[in-house]
Amino acid sequence: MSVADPGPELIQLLTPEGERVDHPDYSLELTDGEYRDLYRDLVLVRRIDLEATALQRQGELGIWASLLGQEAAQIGSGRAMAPQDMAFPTYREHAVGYCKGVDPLKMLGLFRGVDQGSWDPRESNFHLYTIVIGAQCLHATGYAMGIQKDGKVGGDDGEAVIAYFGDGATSQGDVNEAFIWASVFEAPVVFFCQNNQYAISEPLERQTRVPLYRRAAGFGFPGVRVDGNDVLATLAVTRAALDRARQGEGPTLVEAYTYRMGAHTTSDDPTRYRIASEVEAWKLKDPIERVRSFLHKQQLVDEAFLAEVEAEADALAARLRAGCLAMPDPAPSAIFDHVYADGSPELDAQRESFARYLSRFEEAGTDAR
Amino acid sequence: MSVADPGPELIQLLTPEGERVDHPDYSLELTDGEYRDLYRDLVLVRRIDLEATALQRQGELGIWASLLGQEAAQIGSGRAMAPQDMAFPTYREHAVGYCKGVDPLKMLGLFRGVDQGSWDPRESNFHLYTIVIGAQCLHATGYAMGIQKDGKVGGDDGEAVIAYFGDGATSQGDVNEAFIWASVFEAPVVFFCQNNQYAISEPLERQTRVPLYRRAAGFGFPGVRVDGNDVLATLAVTRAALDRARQGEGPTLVEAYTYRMGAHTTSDDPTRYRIASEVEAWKLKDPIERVRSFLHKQQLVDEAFLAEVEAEADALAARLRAGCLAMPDPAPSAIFDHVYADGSPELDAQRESFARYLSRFEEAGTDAR
Amino acid sequence: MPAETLTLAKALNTGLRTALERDPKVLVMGEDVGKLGGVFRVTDGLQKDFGEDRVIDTPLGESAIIGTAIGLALRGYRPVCEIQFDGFVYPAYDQIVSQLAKMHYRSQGRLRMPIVVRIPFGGGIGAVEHHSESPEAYFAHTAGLKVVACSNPADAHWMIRQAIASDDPIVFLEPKRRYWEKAPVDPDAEPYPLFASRVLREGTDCTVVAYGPMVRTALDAATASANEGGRSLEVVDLRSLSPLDLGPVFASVRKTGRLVVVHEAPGNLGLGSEVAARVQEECFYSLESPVLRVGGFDTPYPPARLEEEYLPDLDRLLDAVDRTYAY
Amino acid sequence: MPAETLTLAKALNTGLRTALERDPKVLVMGEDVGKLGGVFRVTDGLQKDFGEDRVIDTPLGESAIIGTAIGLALRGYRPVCEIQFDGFVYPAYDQIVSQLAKMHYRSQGRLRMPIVVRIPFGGGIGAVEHHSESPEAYFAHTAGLKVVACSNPADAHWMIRQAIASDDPIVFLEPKRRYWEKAPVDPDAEPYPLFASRVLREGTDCTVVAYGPMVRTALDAATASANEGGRSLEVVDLRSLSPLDLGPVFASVRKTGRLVVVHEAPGNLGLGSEVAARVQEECFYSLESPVLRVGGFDTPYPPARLEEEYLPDLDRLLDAVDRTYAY
Ligand SMILES: Cc1ncc(C[n+]2csc(CCOP(=O)(O)OP(=O)(O)O)c2C)c(N)n1
Ligand SMILES: Cc1ncc(C[n+]2csc(CCOP(=O)(O)OP(=O)(O)O)c2C)c(N)n1
Ligand SMILES: [Mg+2]
Ligand SMILES: [Mg+2]
Repeated sequence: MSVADPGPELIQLLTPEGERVDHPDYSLELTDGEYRDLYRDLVLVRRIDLEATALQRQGELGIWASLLGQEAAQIGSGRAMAPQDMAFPTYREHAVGYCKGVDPLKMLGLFRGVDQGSWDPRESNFHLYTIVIGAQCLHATGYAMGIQKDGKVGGDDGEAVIAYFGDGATSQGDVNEAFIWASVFEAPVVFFCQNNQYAISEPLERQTRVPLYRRAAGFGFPGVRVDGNDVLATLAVTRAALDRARQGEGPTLVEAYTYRMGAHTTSDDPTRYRIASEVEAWKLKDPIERVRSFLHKQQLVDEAFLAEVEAEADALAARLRAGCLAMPDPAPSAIFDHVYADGSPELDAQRESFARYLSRFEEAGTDAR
Repeated sequence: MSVADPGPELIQLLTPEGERVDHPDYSLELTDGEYRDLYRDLVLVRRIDLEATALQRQGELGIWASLLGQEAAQIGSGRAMAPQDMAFPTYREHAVGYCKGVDPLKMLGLFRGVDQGSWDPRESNFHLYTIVIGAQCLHATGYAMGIQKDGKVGGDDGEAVIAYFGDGATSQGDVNEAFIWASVFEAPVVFFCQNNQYAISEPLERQTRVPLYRRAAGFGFPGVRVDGNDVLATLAVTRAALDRARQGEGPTLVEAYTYRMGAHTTSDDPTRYRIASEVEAWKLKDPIERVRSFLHKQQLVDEAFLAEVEAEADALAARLRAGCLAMPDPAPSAIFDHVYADGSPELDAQRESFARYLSRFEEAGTDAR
Repeated sequence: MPAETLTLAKALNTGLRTALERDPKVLVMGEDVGKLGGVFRVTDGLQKDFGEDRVIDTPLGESAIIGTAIGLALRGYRPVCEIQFDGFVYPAYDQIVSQLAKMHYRSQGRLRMPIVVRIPFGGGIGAVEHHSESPEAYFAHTAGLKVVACSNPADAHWMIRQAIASDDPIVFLEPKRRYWEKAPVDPDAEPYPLFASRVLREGTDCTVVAYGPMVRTALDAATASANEGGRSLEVVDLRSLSPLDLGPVFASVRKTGRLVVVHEAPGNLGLGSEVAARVQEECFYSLESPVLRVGGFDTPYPPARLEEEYLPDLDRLLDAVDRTYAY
Repeated sequence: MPAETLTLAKALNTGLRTALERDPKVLVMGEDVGKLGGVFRVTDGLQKDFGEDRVIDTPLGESAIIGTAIGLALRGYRPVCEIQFDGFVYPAYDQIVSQLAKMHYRSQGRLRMPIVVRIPFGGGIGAVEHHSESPEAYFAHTAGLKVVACSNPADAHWMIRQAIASDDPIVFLEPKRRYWEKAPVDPDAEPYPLFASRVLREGTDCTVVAYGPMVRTALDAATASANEGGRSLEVVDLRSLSPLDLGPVFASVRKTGRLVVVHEAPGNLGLGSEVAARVQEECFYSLESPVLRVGGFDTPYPPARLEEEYLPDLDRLLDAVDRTYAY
């Protein structure tokens, strides 16, 4: 069996054809409205992503890391979280940020190059993006240890943490160390691996010979593989894992089996390393299409609803675009802001001397050469 | 079950009482002479260790990392190697070095502070000691990849590698990365973990909640737990793993379940963190005693043989002691030797100016103040 | 509490204890810091009194020690991480320079990192490889970190308390070969500021700048020189390696006209280079001779039997002072 | 082969190709170096021509890239490791400073480490965090490593070949924002020595020392200054950051009496500090003004929209030259 074959252990509640199926360990009862909300979420985050990609093409963003194809993995896990749960993303979890109430516009800032994360993680419980592969898994584990110390596990006010990372990230020492610490301290953290089959150009086979979810057992906690293109299964599996964590039963590894439909980032050219037919095959498993056909079959939606969602997406995209274009560049002096909480006299001196230097150009009425 | 309980999966061929037992997967046929040789090995390396400890107490060594209690794990695995097999030790594998033909005297140099390893790893196939926990596991994996590139797997001239490390080391990112690489590249390497129950003061529970050998499965290769105080089982299990590797079937994790009878190093005070009764319990599992009683029961040895081994040990100890005392301090200029293979003009200048500086004291007939 | 005569190690211990007592958010974590009390016993007794929840024996992984400390800080804790020896901090280097140092900046000041990374540093204890390193320049070159080094028991006690109280990430360097030196520590005294250098001995002929273990050496050199009727040395203890507080050094050099900087770390790109670069810039017309640097040689730390030769000592320091007079 | 006009990236590519062709022990390894040819295409086409056994797409782990390269070197191979971006070298820091740098010393010269660690470094490409770092001082301070930086296509081609041929571990820094600059490369020319600095432009009023991406800036500044009838700048490309080859710099400073050192890395403990420290020591009586340093500020690398302000440019360089005349 190739590691890229999901295998029978794949947990699914909604087939690519939009059929609702049962799973012995995971059930999910949703109201009609909740089904529709999930659909809306999926459509909106895809639109955010497409708009951001377009903005990048037009030079308004320096780069963009697309989530195309991974909407269900992100919305399913994002919606599984309670408000008090904390998420530690990579650089691709725009849909999770959206679930946590972060204005998507703020998520553009980093890619536009005006900041390195401008939302407040303490308000949204959505940590800043972490670009160095794997590092955030340790932060998540430490944060979860803090939850324990605060006595927020095992009771009604239980809190949990999700650490997001990719298939490639599983090869980093930090991720494996996070597994160890989480296990040893029984920390309330869910390790949520979006296996999108690639680490830039490298296929899964470069990282492992066995399915990734199996990694967990050797560290002493459960691992499960869920269909990451199935928003219902992802929701159910992640919710169960978070509940386990918040009840004090320790970590779980969730491998969300999915596919990166686009390039790694807008700087990447995937035609160099993968064939079109593979992408075509995954198109048939589209995370949004299956929800749409389910909703249709169940007659949960009508054309008006779909149009309303489209309109909402249009409005969101327009707001994003306008907001992005209007984003001011930071002032040069911002270079010196927030290096230290308590400041540094040396840096103050550099700030002042740079200001003096710049003001000389202003006085002379010239720009830098 | 506590992680410190070896459990039924423990592979044993010789009980603590000296009974030969069978194991469905591992058999070992030795000649009488081979049994006696193993006994001699065990006695000699224990003597080396005791003498080194004594030398440290007398100020002749700066520090010593004792292998007391781990003789069987090291002799069993060391004797499992073919001459062409390469070993990557930590700082405690004196008995493995002995098996690979390194003069034990040379192994004292590092602890005396006169060098950082003075044997030639290319001659002995015993790499230098690595003090930074876990780092050598990657070196071993890379070396094993080189064996593959040289075409030395799968044929009659197959070569393999052993990476030694401790239970504590399993928590280091490097060790886990080594597992991944070895698995992905099917490198001919055996990961030999001496689980001596402690990382300095920290018991196994600080590193894992499940038996360590199980870590391997999640990385896609087999793991086994062997009685590390049973030289026969260790020999059989390690030999099988090495043969697997050299035949191109990839890595194995061998967990040698054992106990560090002494302090972590001569600088350590284990009474601060473990109770005497635990040590007493392990004394009953002594790796040498069980071989001795087996040999006795089988009438493979007589008093003359035992006396001969004792005499050999005495002679070895005396040679070690004399050699250690005679070990000269390196010349000050050695500070500058071998920083670079191709040299560096800057360093040459420093060497010269330091020599000039020192010669001023000599001329003045004074020592440094 | 009255002033007590304590070893440097014990002064750190009492400083940690005070911090743990006064702020329930303070945690101590690292390898062997609990039951064993650390290989140098700096955390001796703390786990017994504050529990395993606050004084944590961690798995063996430096990257995870710092990485989880970052997570704990995000949750409102103030972790004090022990790295067992200088040479074992490098597995955590990524977490320190890419995460710990940058989090406050990245978050536009929203996320604070009140984390102290304690590192016993330097040589002179006859140890094996990786146990005698002086990695301070690696951290001082990293914007977002602060780096301090204590040199005596009173400073050790106060500086660790101040470092724990600071909201910035601080690499806290402890001169391991001075752990056993004793001096009175008054835990009620008015503390000297953490990020300030300090003139420890006044002199007129040449300024000597040192920090950590070399402060003792510099003071001894000054005494020896004075006793032998030689030159009068002014000794400055840098204390804070980043940010540097060079005002007192400039003032001293303007007076003496000569400067020698001494540290154990290799000279190339060591702190001495930075001090020299700044002093020649600030005191160009006051210098009677170039700033000279005395450091470890640009080699790996040698085997223990060579460390006396490798490490700067009183003689090499005074030799450099002499050389400033040869210009 | 006649001289061809190549981009710096392509010049590296042809250098790597030549090395792979001439020595079967040479390997290329790293993330995405194979099928993709690296994110900057420096290894483009190499896997296709030399096979997966010699041009290796590795798992995603920098520590393992260096750690296994060390093992491969012990087995007789000559690995060329690519670190995808400067900011991602730190997970490998331990393997680099504690193992790679020390193996030859530790083994008393028995074990050689002919390993090249290629790192695209520096800013100016509008990237997100961790993609614009200048970590050279972290390596140059490490005894046992050699560190070089190329600044133009011809050097890139030759220096990578020379680095691969060297038996010492070399951190090879590539100025990523200059990857697309073109110049003629003659693969048959007599190469300039690897560990030597080079005067690229003669001048009489002030010496400017640069390396990597700042060499272009320094040359442009010299041209601008000359065109505007300003001062005549002598430009030295350091090329080797460790060991430093400062002979030509000393000679130049003895002529001009003034020196400005420029680099992108933060100034504090940057290469500029080392050069300043040595020059004030060697050329004390020749200097008409202090050595000035122009570097990145002592802050983390800022968001891309601020990098033009952050990075030293022609104006800041010429401003510093002016300031050397204010003493
Ligand atoms: C430590 C580190 N090394 C290299 C990189 C460059 N890099 C960015 S994304 C990436 C691949 C990540 O793959 P994966 O973990 O599968 O996540 P995905 O991008 O597929 O979501 C690499 C190598 C990095 N960001 N950090
Ligand atoms: C990276 C690193 N961190 C810390 C240390 C200090 N140290 C030396 S031995 C040791 C414990 C190792 O335990 P284990 O791996 O079980 O091996 P053992 O000593 O028991 O044989 C520690 C923490 C080190 N050498 N390297
Ligand atoms: Mg991926
Ligand atoms: Mg152990």
